[in-house]
Amino acid sequence: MTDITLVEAVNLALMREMERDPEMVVLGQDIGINGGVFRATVGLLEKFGSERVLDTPLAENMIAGAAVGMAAQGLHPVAEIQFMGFIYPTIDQMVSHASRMRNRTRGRITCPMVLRAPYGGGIHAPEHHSESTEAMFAHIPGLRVVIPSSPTRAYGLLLAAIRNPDPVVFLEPKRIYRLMKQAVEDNGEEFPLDTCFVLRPGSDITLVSWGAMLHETQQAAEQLAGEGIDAEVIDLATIKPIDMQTILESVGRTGRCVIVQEAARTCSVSAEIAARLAEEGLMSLFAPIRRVTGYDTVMPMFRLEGHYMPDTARIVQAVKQTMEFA
Amino acid sequence: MTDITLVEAVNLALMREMERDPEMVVLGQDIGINGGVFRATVGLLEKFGSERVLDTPLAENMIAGAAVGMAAQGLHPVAEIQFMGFIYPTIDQMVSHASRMRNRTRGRITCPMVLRAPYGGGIHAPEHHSESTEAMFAHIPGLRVVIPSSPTRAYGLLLAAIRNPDPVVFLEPKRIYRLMKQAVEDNGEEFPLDTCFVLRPGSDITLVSWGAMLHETQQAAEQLAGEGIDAEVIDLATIKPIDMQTILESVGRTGRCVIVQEAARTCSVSAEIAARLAEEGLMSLFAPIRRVTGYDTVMPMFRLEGHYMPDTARIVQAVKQTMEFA
Amino acid sequence: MKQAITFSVESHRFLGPDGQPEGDLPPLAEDKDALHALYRNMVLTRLYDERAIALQRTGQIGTFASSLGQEAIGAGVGHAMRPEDIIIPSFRENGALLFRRFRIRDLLLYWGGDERGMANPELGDDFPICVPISTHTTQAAGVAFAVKYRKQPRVVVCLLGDGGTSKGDFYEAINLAGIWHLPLVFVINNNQWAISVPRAIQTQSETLAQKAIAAGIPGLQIDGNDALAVRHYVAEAIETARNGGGPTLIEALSYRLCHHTTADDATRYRSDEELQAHWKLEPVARLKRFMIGRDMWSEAQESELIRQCKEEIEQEVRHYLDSEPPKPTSMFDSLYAELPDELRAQRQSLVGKESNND
Amino acid sequence: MKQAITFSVESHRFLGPDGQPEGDLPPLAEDKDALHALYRNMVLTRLYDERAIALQRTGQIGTFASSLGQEAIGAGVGHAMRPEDIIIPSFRENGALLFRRFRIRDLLLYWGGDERGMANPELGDDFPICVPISTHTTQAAGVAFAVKYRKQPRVVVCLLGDGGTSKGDFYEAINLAGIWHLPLVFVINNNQWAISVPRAIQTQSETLAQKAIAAGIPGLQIDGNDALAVRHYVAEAIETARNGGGPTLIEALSYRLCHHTTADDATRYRSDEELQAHWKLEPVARLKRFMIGRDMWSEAQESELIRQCKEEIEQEVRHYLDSEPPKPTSMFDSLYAELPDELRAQRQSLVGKESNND
Ligand SMILES: Cc1ncc(C[n+]2csc(CCOP(=O)(O)OP(=O)(O)O)c2C)c(N)n1
Ligand SMILES: Cc1ncc(C[n+]2csc(CCOP(=O)(O)OP(=O)(O)O)c2C)c(N)n1
Ligand SMILES: [Mg+2]
Ligand SMILES: [Mg+2]
Repeated sequence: MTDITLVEAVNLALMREMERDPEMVVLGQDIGINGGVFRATVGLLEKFGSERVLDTPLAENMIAGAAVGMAAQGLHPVAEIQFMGFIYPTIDQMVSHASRMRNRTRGRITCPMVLRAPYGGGIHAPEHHSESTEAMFAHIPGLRVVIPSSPTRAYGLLLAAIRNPDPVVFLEPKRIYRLMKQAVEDNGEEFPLDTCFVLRPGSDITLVSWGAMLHETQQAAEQLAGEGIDAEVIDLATIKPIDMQTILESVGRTGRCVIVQEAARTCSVSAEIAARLAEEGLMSLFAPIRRVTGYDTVMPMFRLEGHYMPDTARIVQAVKQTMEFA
Repeated sequence: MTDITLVEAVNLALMREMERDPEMVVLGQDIGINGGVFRATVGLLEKFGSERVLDTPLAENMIAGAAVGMAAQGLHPVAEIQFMGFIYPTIDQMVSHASRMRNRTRGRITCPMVLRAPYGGGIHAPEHHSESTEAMFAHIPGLRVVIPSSPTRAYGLLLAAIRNPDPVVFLEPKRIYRLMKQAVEDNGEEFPLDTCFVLRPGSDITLVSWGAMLHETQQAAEQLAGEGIDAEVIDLATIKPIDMQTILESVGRTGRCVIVQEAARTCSVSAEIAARLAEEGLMSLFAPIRRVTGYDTVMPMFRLEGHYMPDTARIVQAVKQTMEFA
Repeated sequence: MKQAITFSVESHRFLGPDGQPEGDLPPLAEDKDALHALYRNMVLTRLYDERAIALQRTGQIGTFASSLGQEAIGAGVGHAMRPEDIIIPSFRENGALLFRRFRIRDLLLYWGGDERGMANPELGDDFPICVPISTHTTQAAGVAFAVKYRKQPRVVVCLLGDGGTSKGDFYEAINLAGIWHLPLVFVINNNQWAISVPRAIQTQSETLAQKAIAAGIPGLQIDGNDALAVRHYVAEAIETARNGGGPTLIEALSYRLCHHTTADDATRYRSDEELQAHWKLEPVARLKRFMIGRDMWSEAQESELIRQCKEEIEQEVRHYLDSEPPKPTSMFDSLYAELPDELRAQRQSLVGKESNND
Repeated sequence: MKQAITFSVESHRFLGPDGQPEGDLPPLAEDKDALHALYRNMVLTRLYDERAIALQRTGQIGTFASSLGQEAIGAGVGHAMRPEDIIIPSFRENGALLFRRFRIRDLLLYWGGDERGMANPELGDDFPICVPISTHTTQAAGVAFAVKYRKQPRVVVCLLGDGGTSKGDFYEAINLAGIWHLPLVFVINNNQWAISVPRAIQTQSETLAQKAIAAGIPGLQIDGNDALAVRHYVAEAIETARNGGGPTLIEALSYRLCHHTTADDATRYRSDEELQAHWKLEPVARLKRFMIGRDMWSEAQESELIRQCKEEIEQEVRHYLDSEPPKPTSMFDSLYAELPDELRAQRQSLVGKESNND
């Protein structure tokens, strides 16, 4: 067992599951001989051949539609969208079909597909390559949305996503694709798709985040610990459905909550969590719920992306304001 | 001045503005000789000719893209999407281009377009004809989202949307297209695009809603008035940007808030309002913020749509629970 | 230096509007059972459409799309398919669905606003009706891939309208079908209208069949009011696909003799002359004349057929009207394979509520 | 009954790979100034590409897309356009942009991650670089509509890649261009690769030009490494459009001699033999050989041209490197025509912050 990166863990899970499940195919642009522009599918073509590893023409709407068709036949397609900035043409298929196929046929036809895409900013990529619009999918009934934040969780959650009988949008925080390595045991064990991960227990305040922002969130928690503030850090991980139990229980203990996300603020996942806390956990709150988010602007091109994305300082500041609230 | 319906007010505003503004064109499916499937564009072809009233081929992505191109040239295109269920193919153009054109050229090229669509359920329409996914657009920086809830506001807000230099998604609650008539003066006067309308002042609780649900929300307020509960009713009207000042001021007075929407709950506009209240208005709250919403299910086909959409009873119940909270 | 590649698109029919053969006929023309089956489906479809419109007028179903005048397409396609083949229909192909395992009660449930209409397990892999135009075309490619992947001798048939050919989905689908060499036949019901938009302002291409050239796959045009031509050429394309010959695009030229749906008033945008002219070309009378001309059909058989069809329809209508109302909680029960915890409370609030829409 | 329509797609070039004419030449071949302008643009583009890659390697710009080997397309298109025409580019047409009013400093700003790169007011109506593939094609149709609506004698030219032809947007755009008879020319840079996906698995059609048949518009294929052919046929299509003759689709056949971008390693997926074979067909040497053969160019002129181009490039690079860092608040300032109230606080939190990315 060697230490591997998040993108290697994605690759490992794909390998593992393709080996186990002959009904699994992968499709997308450049996923074959090129192994994907981030190398998430590297080695699959060599191992499983061009019948199961399908380089498609350049048409995301078609990739999603074809995946819906394959899944309707009981295959387990895992489609890669090269960057989240190019995921928008898939929305029609995901909203109008993937999310509804089971419901509108009362279970006669189902849609066990995964739509994978690297997402988020921070790698100095070109325009349209740094999107975080997970909220658009999280709004859609019938979909699941999953975001891993470490190699271990990438492996376990991706296995779960592929095996899950519902359509799953699986977003990979590309900023941390290679940021850290972890020992990931290739044991084929999946993680639950409806449970948060408490990364750091704490008693003073609850920090909820997901994806790459957990990096800064955990750094902030460390820094705050040095200043005597004991923050609990929760990785949301499954964006839809949301495991509110864990969050409510934590906020019930701490009485304070800061939610950290990279995405724009309005109508985002942080809004939903804050709203649910305001409905179900209001009386345990000692202070307003703060959200540290991307601005409600277009994700700027990369010279300014560092200003757009929440950094440790912004998180620390929000926590302190929340702690100081009387 | 005769009393007219909401859809007639839409038609009146289109007529008025086309007469005033030679750079305005309308495009969409069946908007010409047929006058639109809801008759919103009736009479335009006869009056302004086929150079300005453009029946397009059946391709929503293209309709949006062509509108972006027209707007980039300084025309004022008003594109109709026949039903919100078919708006998803426009999302790529709206997110990746319409919302960004001004920003990514630092104002050199702009996108003064309007994307109109009837939305919402309750008319026993076929599958995919009853969507309320305004939150997907409200999440996108650079867009404006506007929803009228009466003939007068439809007229004034649509004029404002067309004249506004930003791209506007204008959603028309088709359930109330013909529900009520109002005397609408065809005076060419626009309404502001950043201000709520207080439809009913009240002191006990603030009800925020938009679109067709205001009908039930106002009914609920009347009923509650009979039971001694004095509800303030606010029509959000401009979904993006949100006029939080008016809402915060109201909740500051009432200390209680119920948000009513037809859309599914998670990551919706009601979540954003609740989240902002939890951030900025927490200390004035006497009770948790409740949301009365569509369920997080696919909008059911019409035999069950009445169970999906909030009705007066659900609103009344939520208000009472909020009032009773101690 | 100059080179040129040429392409050609053929146009076929066997029977003229008067039911008279125009040239050689295929063996099918002698196959009385086949012709009777085609004809029965067309008559049943026409009577079903009529009955469904009446149900809509009396508020017993919602908006309904008739296939009046286009019955030969559904019949020809339905008859050409084997049971194990897979249909991916648009919303107008009533006849094709009736040739499959869709029952009239299923279709009425669907148009009556009830998801159970597409739920009948006997439908197998056949797709539910698709309302968003052409979104099913790329799905059809995915289904065809699955069939090919599993080396099953099955063919996928995807039906769409003339309006549907304007949508990028369609083009992406035929392109994928070509490059992946899929067992997939696209049949366009060119009824010359997309609601109020005539074919002439949908695209400038001379035919819809030639759109196949963009994908490098065979395309042909047939007279969609000639059931023989539809049955023959669709079957040919299906068998080509079954034998590994790849996809075909077929444009079946017909005409929408009805309103777009019960929510439409076609008199707003098209002339009565045009309509009347097309009544002369309609498919049911055409096949009947052909069969009568060949002594394969009689007015007595006709009356008996109509009686039978009506009886069948009434029985199905009764089944539909007698169906239990759907449970409000059912909107949760097939949404996910297992109801997520976060939805339990939402579902719970509907428990015990009767449907107030019935 | 059987009828058939036939279509044909022509393929043209004037100069062979060795720069020798293959048949009659157009008047352009005698126009020394025009040839020099074309050649200068191609050399400038190649040197600019080289310099930009060096800037990327040293972290002074981000990911960059070179047009190595495809310079004749940008040059031919750029030279064929009038200043008042409108270009709607993809992200690879460096030469075409340099023929327009884009300055190298603008392009470097853009690839350096700065919105101001597309902001130069002198660019007029020319569109910014488009990264999402083919989404600009339908926009081009909208722009062409506006030009036609205002009865302006302007033509819109939209550039895209071979991969871009697989996207529904492209097809919807050419279809609309056809039916609306727009003054719009589409030029496909068929460089035979879409990152690692070869043309052969992008579509089964024999040519990309034939996709025009689906829209009922003229389509032709040209040798995109022959600057004369590009300039001639694009100009012809542009003037046809200007004179009310409607749209044309042109496939310019070339080859991507570079990696996809600086983020790509093409050796992973294509052979060195293939690459070397295509170096023999490249456009810069081809035009040079032609001009030298006709005594229209000399090695002395060549050295002087290279010197001039390098000087211009260095001056522009200096301008770029000296540019003020963007203000963090600028991400708010062009988002809406007027900043909505609700964004004031968000913007305020950035006031006074210096860019930490420079
Ligand atoms: C994507 C989409 N846009 C619009 C509609 C509304 N609509 C329903 S049918 C129709 C016309 C379809 O025309 P065609 O494809 O020719 O099929 P036909 O109705 O003639 O059978 C339209 C515009 C829709 N269902 N889907
Ligand atoms: C919609 C979309 N999908 C994917 C990408 C990522 N991507 C950038 S360039 C490219 C290949 C484009 O190929 P082609 O159209 O032939 O243009 P070329 O790069 O060869 O000039 C891809 C897949 C993108 N930019 N947009
Ligand atoms: Mg039609
Ligand atoms: Mg290419």
